[in-house]
Amino acid sequence: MPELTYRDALNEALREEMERDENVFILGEDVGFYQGSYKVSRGLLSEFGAERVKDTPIAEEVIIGSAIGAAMGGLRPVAELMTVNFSLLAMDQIINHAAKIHYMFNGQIKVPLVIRTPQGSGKQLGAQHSQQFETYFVHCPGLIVIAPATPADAKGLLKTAIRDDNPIVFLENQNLYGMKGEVPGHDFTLPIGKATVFKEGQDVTLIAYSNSLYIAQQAASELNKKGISAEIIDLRTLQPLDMETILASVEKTHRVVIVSEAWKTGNIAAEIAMRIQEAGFDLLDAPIQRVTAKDVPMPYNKHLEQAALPHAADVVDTVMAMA
Amino acid sequence: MPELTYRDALNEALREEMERDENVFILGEDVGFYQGSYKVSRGLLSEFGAERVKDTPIAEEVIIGSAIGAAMGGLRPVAELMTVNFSLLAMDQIINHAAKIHYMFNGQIKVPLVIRTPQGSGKQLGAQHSQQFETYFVHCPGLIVIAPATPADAKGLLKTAIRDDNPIVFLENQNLYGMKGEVPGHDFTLPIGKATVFKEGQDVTLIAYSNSLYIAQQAASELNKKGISAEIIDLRTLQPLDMETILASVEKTHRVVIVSEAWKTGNIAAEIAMRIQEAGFDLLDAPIQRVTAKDVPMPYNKHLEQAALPHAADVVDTVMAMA
Amino acid sequence: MKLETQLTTTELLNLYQKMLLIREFEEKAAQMYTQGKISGFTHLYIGQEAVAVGAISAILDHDYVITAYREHGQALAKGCDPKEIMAELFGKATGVSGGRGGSMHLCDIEHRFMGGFAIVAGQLPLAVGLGLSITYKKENDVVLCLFGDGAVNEGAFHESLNLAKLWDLPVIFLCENNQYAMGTAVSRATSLTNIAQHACSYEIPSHRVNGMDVLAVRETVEHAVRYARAGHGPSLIEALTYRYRGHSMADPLKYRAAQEEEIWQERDPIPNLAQKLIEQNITTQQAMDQIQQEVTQILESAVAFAEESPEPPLDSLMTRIYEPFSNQNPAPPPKKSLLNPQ
Amino acid sequence: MKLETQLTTTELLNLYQKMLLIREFEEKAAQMYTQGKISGFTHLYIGQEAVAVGAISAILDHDYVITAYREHGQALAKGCDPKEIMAELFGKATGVSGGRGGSMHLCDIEHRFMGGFAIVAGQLPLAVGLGLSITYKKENDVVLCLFGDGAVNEGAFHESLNLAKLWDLPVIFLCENNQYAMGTAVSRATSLTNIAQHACSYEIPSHRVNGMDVLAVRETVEHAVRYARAGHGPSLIEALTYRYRGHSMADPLKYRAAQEEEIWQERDPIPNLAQKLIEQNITTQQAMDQIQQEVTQILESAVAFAEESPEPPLDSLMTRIYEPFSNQNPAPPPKKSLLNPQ
Ligand SMILES: Cc1ncc(C[n+]2csc(CCOP(=O)(O)OP(=O)(O)O)c2C)c(N)n1
Ligand SMILES: Cc1ncc(C[n+]2csc(CCOP(=O)(O)OP(=O)(O)O)c2C)c(N)n1
Ligand SMILES: [Mg+2]
Ligand SMILES: [Mg+2]
Repeated sequence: MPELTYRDALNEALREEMERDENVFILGEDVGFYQGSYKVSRGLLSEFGAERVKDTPIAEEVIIGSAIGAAMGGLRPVAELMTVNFSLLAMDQIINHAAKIHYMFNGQIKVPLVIRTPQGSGKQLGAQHSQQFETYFVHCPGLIVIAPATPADAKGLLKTAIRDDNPIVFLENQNLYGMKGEVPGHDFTLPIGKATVFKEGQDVTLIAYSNSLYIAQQAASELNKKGISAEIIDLRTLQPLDMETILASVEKTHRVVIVSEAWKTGNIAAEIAMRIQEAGFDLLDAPIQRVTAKDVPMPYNKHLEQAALPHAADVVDTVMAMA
Repeated sequence: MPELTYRDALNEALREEMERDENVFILGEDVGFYQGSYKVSRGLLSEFGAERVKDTPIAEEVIIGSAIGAAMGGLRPVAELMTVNFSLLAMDQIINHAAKIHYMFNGQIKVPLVIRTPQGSGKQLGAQHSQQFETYFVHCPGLIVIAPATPADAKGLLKTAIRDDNPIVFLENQNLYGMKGEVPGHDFTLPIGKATVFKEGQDVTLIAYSNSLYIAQQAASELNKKGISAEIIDLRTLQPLDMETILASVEKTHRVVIVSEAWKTGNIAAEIAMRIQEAGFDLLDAPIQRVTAKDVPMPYNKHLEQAALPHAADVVDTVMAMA
Repeated sequence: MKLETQLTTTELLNLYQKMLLIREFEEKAAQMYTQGKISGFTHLYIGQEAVAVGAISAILDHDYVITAYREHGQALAKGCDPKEIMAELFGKATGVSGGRGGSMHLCDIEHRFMGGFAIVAGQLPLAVGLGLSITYKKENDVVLCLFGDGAVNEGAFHESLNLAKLWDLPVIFLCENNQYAMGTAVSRATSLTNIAQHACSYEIPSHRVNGMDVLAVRETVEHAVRYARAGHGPSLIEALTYRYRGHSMADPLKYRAAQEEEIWQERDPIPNLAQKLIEQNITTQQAMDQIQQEVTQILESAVAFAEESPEPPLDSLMTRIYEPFSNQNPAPPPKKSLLNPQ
Repeated sequence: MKLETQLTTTELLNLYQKMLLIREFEEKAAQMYTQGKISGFTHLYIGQEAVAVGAISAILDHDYVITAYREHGQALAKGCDPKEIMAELFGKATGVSGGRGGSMHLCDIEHRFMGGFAIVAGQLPLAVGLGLSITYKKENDVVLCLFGDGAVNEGAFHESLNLAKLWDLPVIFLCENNQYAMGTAVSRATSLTNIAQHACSYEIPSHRVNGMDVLAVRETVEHAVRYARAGHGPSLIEALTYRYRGHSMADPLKYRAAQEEEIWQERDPIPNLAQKLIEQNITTQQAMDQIQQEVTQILESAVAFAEESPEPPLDSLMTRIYEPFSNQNPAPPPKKSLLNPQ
C-alpha cells in the first residue's frame, strides 16, 4: 500500500470522489488558485476547473449557506472552512439551517454537505486560532461529526462523508497534515459511526480521537514500561458515538481515561463518560477520568501553551492514580 | 415584599442599575420604541432616553460586537438578543472576542458586558426558535453564564451581572416571563457562582436551573406522595458551577438526577455528572441520571414537541428506577 | 395602477383570484389562531399580496422560491395546495411539512417552494446556493428569493449579493419593504433607506417598484428573470408595500400612525384591481362574484381538511432526523453526467 | 508624490523615521522568525508603511486605533515601544500583551492601541462600540479602524458601517487595499472592486487615496477626522497599497505576476519620500543617515530587550481569565456622572 500524508490522503479522497460524481464540487477561501491554505486541495483546480473548485470571498456565512443551498439543489458540495475558528461566523447556517432542513421540512429536502475544517492547537497561534469546537457540533442533532486521526481514516471517512446524504462536519487536524501512513486505493471507504480499537490492551481503556490519539499512543507505550496494558479506542466519528465498541472495551478493562485537546468544561469526554455510566455502573472499577486542555483562552507563549494542552505524561499520571 | 413577574423583576433590575450608574445602557432589536419583544425593557426608553436605550437594526453580529467595543471603551452595555436562537449569528463576537479580549491582552482591557437573551421551548415555535444553548457558552472559558429561575433570582443576578467586569451570558426563559414571585427591593443582589438548595430532601438530589427547576419541583411533589424525599438544587449560575453546594447535597442523598431542557448529547448534565464523579465515586449509590430534551430539531406539532421535552413524570420514573 | 398589459383576461383574473385567496386564507388563519387551532408565531401577509402574486406569476413552475416566515401567501402563489398549507398550520400529518414545520416553515419541494425560514436573512445564502446548483447543472431556472426590509441590515444580505454577483447566479433578490421590521421603521434601521440602491455595492441592476400593484411587480420581476436567464446574474428589487396587520398575531401594533395606515389602505391591491377590471370592462361583477365564491369554497375545504387530518404519530418524533448513512449502501452511485447531459 | 504640505521639516522627518522604523522592524522580525525566536502566524507590514504612518499621524494620542493581525507597523506608528512589541513577538512577559498575544494580538491600552484581532473583520464591530463609547461620554476622540480588502466581503463590514452611520459615530474605516487577501486578488472576491464606493450603501463620505504616499494618506485621514470630530459620523477610506512580502511568513507567494510586483516596488513609499526630501532640500543626506542609525539602534535594543526578557511564569497560565467577580466587592460603585461631567 502506498504511504501518503494525511493531507494527501484527503486530497486523494477529494479527487477520487470528484472523478466519480460530477455533482461533487469544492468551495472555500483560497481552495483553488492558492491550492488551499493547508494544500489539501492542491492540484484540483487545474484538474477539475474553476466550475468545480470554487474560490470564495472571505465570507463564511455565505460559504456555508451557499453550500447548503447547492446541496438543496441536488449538488454534493464539500465546503472548506479555512480553520474551525472561523466556523463561528457560519454557526447560524450550520446549526439553524444545515442541521434543521431535513427534519423541519419532513424529509423533503436532503442536505448532502461536507464541511471540512482543520482544528488543532500547539503552534502558538494564539487564542483566536487555537480552538477545538467538536462540542458545538456534537451537541446539535441533525449533524454528523467526524474526526479522523490517520491518513487512511482521513481518506476512507472523507469518501464516505461525500457520499452521505447528511450534513457532516469533518474535523481535520492541522498538526496531522504532514503525518504519513499507509493508505488503501480507490475503493476504500470507512463507515460513519464506527470507532476502532487502535491498540488492544487489558488494564485500562484510553479513548481518543484526532490528535489526542497520539497522546494516548505515547502514554500507552510509557504505561507498558510500567507493566500496564492500555487499550486505545480511536473514536473516528464523534456523532453518532460508537458506544458498542466503547462498552466492549470497558467491559474488558473496567477503567477509562478519555483524552481530548478541547477545553475541559463541556468537553465531549463528559458525554462519553455519562453514556458509559448510563450503560452500567458496575462496569467500572474506578471513576472515569478525562485528560483535556485547560479551561483557558490559548496563550501565545510556547511554555504557557504547552501547559494548557494535555500530554502523554498527564495520561500516565492519571492512569497511575486510578490504581 | 412586593410580588413581581420575572419580566418585571428584570425590568426593575435594569432600571435600578441604569439609575445607579450612568455608564449602564441597553441596546438591541426593538428594546426601545417597541418596549422589547418580551417587554423586559418596557418604559425604559421614556425614562432614560434614546441615548441609553438604543434600538438597533437586525444585525446580531454588530449588536454584540459594538457592545463589546463599548465595554472596551469604559461603558457597561446590556445587550439584548431577542432570543438565544439568534446568538449563533453573534457567536464569533461572543466566543472569539468577548471571551478572549481580557486574557489575550494580558488583562489590559475589561469587557463588562451583559448579553441578555431568552431561551425556552414548548410554545410550538419550531426548530429554529426552540433551542437552549447553555452548552455553547459554558464550554468557552472567559464567559460567565447565568440562568435564573425565579423573579427574585432574575433581579438579584441581573444586578450583579451588570456590576460585574466580565462578559456574561444571561439566559432568561421565555416561558417564565409571566411567572410571579416575591422580589426584594433596591439593594438586593445575588452572588455569581452560587447555587441554592431550593428544597431540602434526603433521598435524591434533583439538579435543575431555569425552567427545569419547575419540572423538578413538580417531580419532587409527586415523589413525596410516593414517600421519596427529593432535594432540589437550583444552579442559578452555570459557569462557574457551584460544586460545593452540589457535592454537599450528594453527600447527603447519594443519588442524583439532573434535569435540563437542552438536547441530551453534550448537555451540561454530563459535565455536572463528570465533576461529581471526579470528586468521588463513593458518594454515589447509583449512576447519575439525566432527564433532558431529546436529540431532535424541535417539531412544531404540539404533541411531538411535548414528547421531545422532559417532564416531571420522566423525572419521577427515573428516580423510581434508581432504587 | 396601470392596466396597459399584454395579459389576457384569464391571466388577470388569475392574479386577482390568487390575491383574494391569500387575503382570505390569512383572515381564516387569524381566526383559527384565535380559536387555538394554530399556535406558535403566525405572521400574516395581508396587504402584501400583490408582491407574491405579481412576482411568482413572472416565473415558471420549475423555478425556485425561497423565503422567510411570512410565507403563507407566497406558498399559495407558488401553487401549493391551500389544504396542505392550512393542515401545516394546524400541525397535522397532512401538512406540507408533515406538521413539523408550522406557519414559519412551509416547504413543498414538488412546487419548488424551498421553504420558509425563521432566521432573518438566513434564506439569502441558501438562495445563492440554489442559484449555483442551476448554473452548475447548466439549467435555465431562476431563484426568487424573498425577504423583508429588516433582512437588509444583516451581514448575510451583503455576503449573498456579493457572491451571487461574483458568480453571476440567476437569483432575483426581492425585498418586500413593508416599512417595518417588527416595531422598527426602515429609517431607524437602515442608513440608506432606498433599499434598491444597495445594489450599487455589487454592481447589479436594481428596481424599485410599487408593491401594491400586482402588474407592476410582475413586469419588474419579468425583467429581472429575463436578465437572469440570459446569464447576466442577479438583480435586486425593492417592492414598496405594507402589512396591514401586526408583525405577528401577538403584536398589538402600537408603533404606527393611523394616518399612515390609512394612506396604505387606500392602496389596497385587491379592491383596486377589482375596480379597474370592472371599470375597464375586462370582466364583470358576476365573474368577480364567482371568484369570491370559489375562494370561499377552497378555504372551507382547506379548514375542513386540516381539522379532519390526523396528527403525526408520536413515534415519528425521532425519525428522519438523518437520512440513512451512506455506509448502509456502500456501493458508489453511478457516475452521473450532470455537467454534460445527454 | 506631492510635497506641497504645511508640515515642518521635523514633522516630515518624523514620518520618514516611523516608516523606516517599521520597515526595519519587520525585516528584523522576519529574521527572528527564521531563527525560530518568533512563532505562530507572523504577517509583515512591509510595503504598507505609508498607510499606518500617514493615517496615525493624522490623529491624536488619545484617539483609538483598532486593527487586524498585520499590525506591528500600526502599533509602532501609534507610539508603542518597539522593545515591548518585539518582546511580545518573542512571547515574553515584558511584551505589550505579556506574551499571551503574540504577533497577531498586540495591545497597548496606554497608547490606546486597542488590539490586533485575527478574525477577518472582527474588529469592525468593536470599532463601532468604541465609537459609541465616545459619543456616549460626549468625548471628542475618534476611532481609527484598519482592515484589509478581504474584510470588505464579510457581513461584519456591512453591519458595522450601517450602524456607525445610523448612530453617526466618530469612526474612520480605513481599508488597506493591498490587492490581495492571502492568494485572492480583490477582483476575484469583491464584485465592486472600488472599495471606497461601497460607502454608497451607507450614505457616508468616502475617499480613495494613494497608500504609497504618506502625505496623501495623512491629508485624507485628517479630513475624515475633522468630519468625525464635528459630529458628522463615519467615513470610509480606501488606501491603495501593496504588501511586498507573502501573506505571512509561511506564504511562498506564488500567485502574483513579477511585473505587478515591480510596478509596486517603484512606488515604495520610503525611498521615494527620502528622495523628495533630499531633492527639495528639506533635509540633508546626513540627517537621513542619522535617522537610519537611530533606527538601527532602536531595533538592536529591541531585540536585546526581547532576548533578555523573562518568559511569563508558568503559574500565570490560569490567572486573569476573569476579572474578580463583582460579588467579591458587593458595594455599588459611586454614581458617576459621565454624561454630564463637571
Ligand atoms: C436573525 C434574527 N434576528 C431576529 C429575529 C426576530 N424577528 C423575527 S421577524 C423580525 C422582523 C423582520 O422584519 P422584516 O425583515 O422587515 O420582515 P417582515 O416581518 O416585515 O416581513 C425579527 C426582528 C429573527 N427571527 N432572526
Ligand atoms: C473570519 C476569518 N476567515 C479567514 C481567516 C484566514 N485569513 C487570515 S488573513 C486572511 C486574508 C485577509 O486579507 P485582507 O483582509 O486583505 O488583509 P491582508 O492580509 O491583506 O492584510 C485570511 C483569509 C481569518 N483569519 N478570519
Ligand atoms: Mg418588514
Ligand atoms: Mg489584503
